[in-house]
Amino acid sequence: MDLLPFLLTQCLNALSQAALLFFLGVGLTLIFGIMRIVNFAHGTFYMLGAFIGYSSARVTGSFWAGLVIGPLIAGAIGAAFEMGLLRRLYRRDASAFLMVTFGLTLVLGEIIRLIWGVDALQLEVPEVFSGIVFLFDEPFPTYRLFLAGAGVVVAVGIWQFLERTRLGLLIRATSQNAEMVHALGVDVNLVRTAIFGIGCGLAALGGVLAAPLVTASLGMAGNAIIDAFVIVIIGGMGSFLGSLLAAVLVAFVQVFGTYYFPDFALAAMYMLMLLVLVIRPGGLLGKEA
Amino acid sequence: MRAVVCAAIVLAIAPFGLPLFAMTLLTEALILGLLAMSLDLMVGYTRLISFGHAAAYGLGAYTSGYLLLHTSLPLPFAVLAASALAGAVAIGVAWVCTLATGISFSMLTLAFAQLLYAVAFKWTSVTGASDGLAGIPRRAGPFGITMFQTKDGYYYLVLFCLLGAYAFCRSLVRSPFGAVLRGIRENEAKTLSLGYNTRLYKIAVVAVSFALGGLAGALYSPFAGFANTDLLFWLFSGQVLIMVIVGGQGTLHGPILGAAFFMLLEHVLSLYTESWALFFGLIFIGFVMFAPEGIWGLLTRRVRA
Amino acid sequence: MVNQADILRRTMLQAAAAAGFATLAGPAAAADPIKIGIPVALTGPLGGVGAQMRRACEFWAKEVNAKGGLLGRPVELVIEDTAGNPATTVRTVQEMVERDGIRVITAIVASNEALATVPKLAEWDTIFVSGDNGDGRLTAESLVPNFFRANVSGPMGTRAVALWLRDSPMKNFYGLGMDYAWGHNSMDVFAAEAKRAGKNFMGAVFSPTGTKDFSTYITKIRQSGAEGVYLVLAGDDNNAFLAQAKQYRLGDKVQMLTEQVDQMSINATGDSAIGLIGSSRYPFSLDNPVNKAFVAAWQAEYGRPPDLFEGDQYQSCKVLQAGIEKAGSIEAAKLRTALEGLAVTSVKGPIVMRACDHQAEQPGFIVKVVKREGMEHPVPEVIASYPADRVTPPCNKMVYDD
Amino acid sequence: MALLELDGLTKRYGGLTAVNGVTMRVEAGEVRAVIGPNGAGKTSLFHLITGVVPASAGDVRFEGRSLTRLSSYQRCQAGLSRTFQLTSLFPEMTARENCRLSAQARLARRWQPYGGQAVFGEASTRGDEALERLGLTAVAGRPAGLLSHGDQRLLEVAMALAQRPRVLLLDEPTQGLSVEETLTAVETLAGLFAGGRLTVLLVEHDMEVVFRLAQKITVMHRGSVIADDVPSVVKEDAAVQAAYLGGYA
Repeated sequence: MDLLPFLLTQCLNALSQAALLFFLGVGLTLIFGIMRIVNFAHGTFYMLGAFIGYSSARVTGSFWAGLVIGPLIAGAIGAAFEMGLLRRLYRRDASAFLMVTFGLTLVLGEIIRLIWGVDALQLEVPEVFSGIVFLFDEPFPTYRLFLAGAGVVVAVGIWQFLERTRLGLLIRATSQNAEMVHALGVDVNLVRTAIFGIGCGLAALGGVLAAPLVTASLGMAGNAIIDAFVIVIIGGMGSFLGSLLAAVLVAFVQVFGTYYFPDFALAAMYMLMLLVLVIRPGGLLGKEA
Repeated sequence: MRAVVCAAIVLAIAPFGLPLFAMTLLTEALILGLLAMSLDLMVGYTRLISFGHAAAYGLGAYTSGYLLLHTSLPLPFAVLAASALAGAVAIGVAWVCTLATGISFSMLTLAFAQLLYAVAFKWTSVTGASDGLAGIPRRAGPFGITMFQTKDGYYYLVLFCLLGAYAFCRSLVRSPFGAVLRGIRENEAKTLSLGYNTRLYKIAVVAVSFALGGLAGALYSPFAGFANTDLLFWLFSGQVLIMVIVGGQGTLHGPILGAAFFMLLEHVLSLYTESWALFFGLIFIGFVMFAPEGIWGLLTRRVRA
Repeated sequence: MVNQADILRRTMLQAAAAAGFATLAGPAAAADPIKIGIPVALTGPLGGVGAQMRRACEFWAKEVNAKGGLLGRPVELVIEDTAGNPATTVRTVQEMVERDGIRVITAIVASNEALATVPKLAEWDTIFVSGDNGDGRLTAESLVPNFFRANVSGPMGTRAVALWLRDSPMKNFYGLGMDYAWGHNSMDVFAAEAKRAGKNFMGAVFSPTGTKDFSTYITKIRQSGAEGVYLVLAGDDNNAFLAQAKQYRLGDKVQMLTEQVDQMSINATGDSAIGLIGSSRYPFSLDNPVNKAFVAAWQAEYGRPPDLFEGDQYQSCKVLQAGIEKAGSIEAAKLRTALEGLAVTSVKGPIVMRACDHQAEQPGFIVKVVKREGMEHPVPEVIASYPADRVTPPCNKMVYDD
Repeated sequence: MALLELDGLTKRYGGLTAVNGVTMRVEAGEVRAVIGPNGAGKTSLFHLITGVVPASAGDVRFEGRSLTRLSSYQRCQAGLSRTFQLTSLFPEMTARENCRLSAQARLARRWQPYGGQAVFGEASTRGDEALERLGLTAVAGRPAGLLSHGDQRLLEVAMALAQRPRVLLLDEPTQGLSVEETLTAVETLAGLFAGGRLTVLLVEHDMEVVFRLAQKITVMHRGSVIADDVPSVVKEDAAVQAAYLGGYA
């Protein structure tokens, strides 16, 4: 393989991977930024998305239905969880959230196992994107191009949502000063419910999109949550742009690191995280030091 | 204090009343209790929330396992050496991690523990990589002491270490040093401005915490005969943290109870149902909602009422 | 799995024996069940494999009990979840031994669980008959007297692939393995075998367990210019690789070979697995009377043919059964002697548990994944088989002499 | 030689100069106030003296020894004890424990990891003495977080005092107090300073307080010192009046 097609292929690989990491990280970072909650169950919502996506696609025969239904259901469950349980805990310290979301991880994981069983399930790539394109004679799956594109679209969408909509404004304001927003007569609880639901929905969206690459399986959650943490930590907790930056950075380090130093594939991500934290304890774009 | 003495006596006579398998569980519960208590020094007394305490346990477990497999060191010395190594490594780790505070500190500890996990996965000659170290013996000695090779003997070794560590921690948190830790917990900036080199105190408490956590790990590997990368995994760090919180942080004995509760509950549930995780999770959520002060808080509230 | 009544009954039996009625209580003693420990991973990433192994054990126990039990005693399985965690496995078995008095175990899923467990077998005075554990060392450097392997080992699977390669026109090979003891061992065996067959082994790369993005590994395989790639992947990693390899059309240029082909991963990856060639520890289509009876009974019970881990675990149960019958006891010393050199006519035909390293000598099969009319998923089809003496390694070894 | 000497002390944040070449001499036993309008650089000056932020230029000398290279806790160990503009206490500890922990910082065995009766005993004696001098003995057993705001401000002074400092630095001790609380606090502080044994550097907003307590006044404006003299002279200074006092006159 010549250098040019090699570089192009690897960069596109990295971008498609960055998109998946971004979906995973951005929800977690939004939730943290607004609610100061480390949502342990984030990976489980990602997994839930993949399984619901699988079933919806099977029932309706369309991947796209799964892509819509998965995040909606996961988001609704997340919102219900926030309303039912988390809302009673805001006066308590952070450890309460850690425990309650840890509990949710176990419960949700087991429910998924009871519903879908232990075997991995395959979600087919949608027909439109099942083909390949040739980059200087090297085949490249169009689905990966779609992933990278979806990453850009979602990133722009979230950015516009935060900048342009009233809810987005409230979310940004709440992350600055929840009491002030409350004093202005806004129902802060509603903002929190919305953001928790949106965060979980984004994780599920990532899950549905990742399923054709990795299959829907019970191992997804554990892997995903640590990736999500790494993205959020490197990017800076609560920073939307940070998570985008971190996702791209981690994806490139992984793709090129794995190529040149395969023995360090596992350690690379953690070394990067350590390096970033030592230089900037709050993460790349984080506010806290 | 009287309750502690009573508990110690009950634990000391436990081997005479409990069946074999219960002793196995109890031994492991005490080892985890020691680990959770060591973390309480950081979390409960200094508000240094570590997401990487598995590193201490894993370091201790691997070191004592390695020493017992590859050297002729007697068991108690191997365990002590492992504990000392964990404490020494912690000084370096803490030196870096204390550059940050709050959630960033937590994240740095997580990063370190995961890096150690990755190293354990690659350093085959020492850690056995994915296989871990198996067949770790409980070597006799020194002076021909064979007591620790028996099940009950080993239990007493664990109990001795736990009680010793408890007495040590109790004295530590009530000492002038402990008063400074409490100051750091409540208001670190003020403590610094009073003229305390808070970073040094934090490094010291992390080192002590790791040495005791390492002691727990060092006791675990000869007990199970086994050590692997799961002991270093972030999930385990999270579980230990939860044991501390469930038990009641900042009490020392609370986390010991929390660890025993966590382990025994998981074990008992998994005996009765394959869906143990479901009930385990529900019980946790129930705990947070209805018993925010932890098991110890729940117990003392009952007593007071 | 223990209930009050059970404990009560046991206590009464002990009381009866203590009172000197032991000889009179013959029928009661005969009804005392033979307990077999099943410390199996039911949750976690290995849960799928564990579910198969448990199913096979339950099927076997039901079959045995329907025919009046073993040594006239019913078989009782004590099943506990290990979640695939070696530390939990050791604790679980220890408890089975101490609480239930168990002296025989089987159905541990992962090799690292088995490697953690075997050093303790002597202390527990317990026999462990493996039904899945593939690590070559279990019957070589890590062999202990109380361990027996009735299943096909990793090196044996690789060997079968290598034997098939000798007759293939492909020359250049590359390897992708899980960064795991099993991955490295099997890759070593493959490299040695490939060289012996006059093939060119161009090197291998290892991916950490839990790898989700295989694009870089696929790039590396493609760049190597090899005609065949040998895969030593399992579980989620295997599924992810196959799905992504298909998306990159890797199969168009490179023949994918793998140490083991099972239906479960084929189901998970669908058409992505088509064309895959690899060894199978147990293909259900084997044509012999024992297997035909087994498949028919299985089909009647579960409405589908048995999968690889089900067949191999069932064979282990049959070996264990024959051993217990021959020994007339489950006492470790007697059972060990009985198992050594034991010959059984199994679902894979006649097999022998050889005495020197406790590895069951058995044939190896090469299958290719194909699409069949009327089947929802692609299925493996046997394209070659090799006799036991060519597939089983020399005693206490993981590599082959010829 | 003055006890505390500032020499051309400067702090720049990017383009902004918060403290601009401040030179000042504080003699032993002197009560000195630093005043100035908002943003004059008073609190920044405090941070520079106590080492919370590093100086861009200039030097701080204490008993002739340069403190520039010492970090904040080391400067405190050298004998500079301070209070904060926003009350900073240990809210869950009692007032007595607050003072004890503060006093402990000056004892040689403050870090002792076992026992400690001797350390605690000595620290308690010093702490209780400080509480007594600020009239807080009655509330000594209450958690600091539950004290009235006025008592909290005084407790912080007591904590600094318990360290038996060579120089006491008070950052707006009456900040946020009601008129009555301020009166009480000022009288308490005046009584405390009366013996002339303490050296005090005080940042204060409230002119009444300054003229009641201080023997010398340094006036800052936009980071620079514009006057430095006894209260009666400062009051008459034209530049000061223009910059600051005008509003009050």
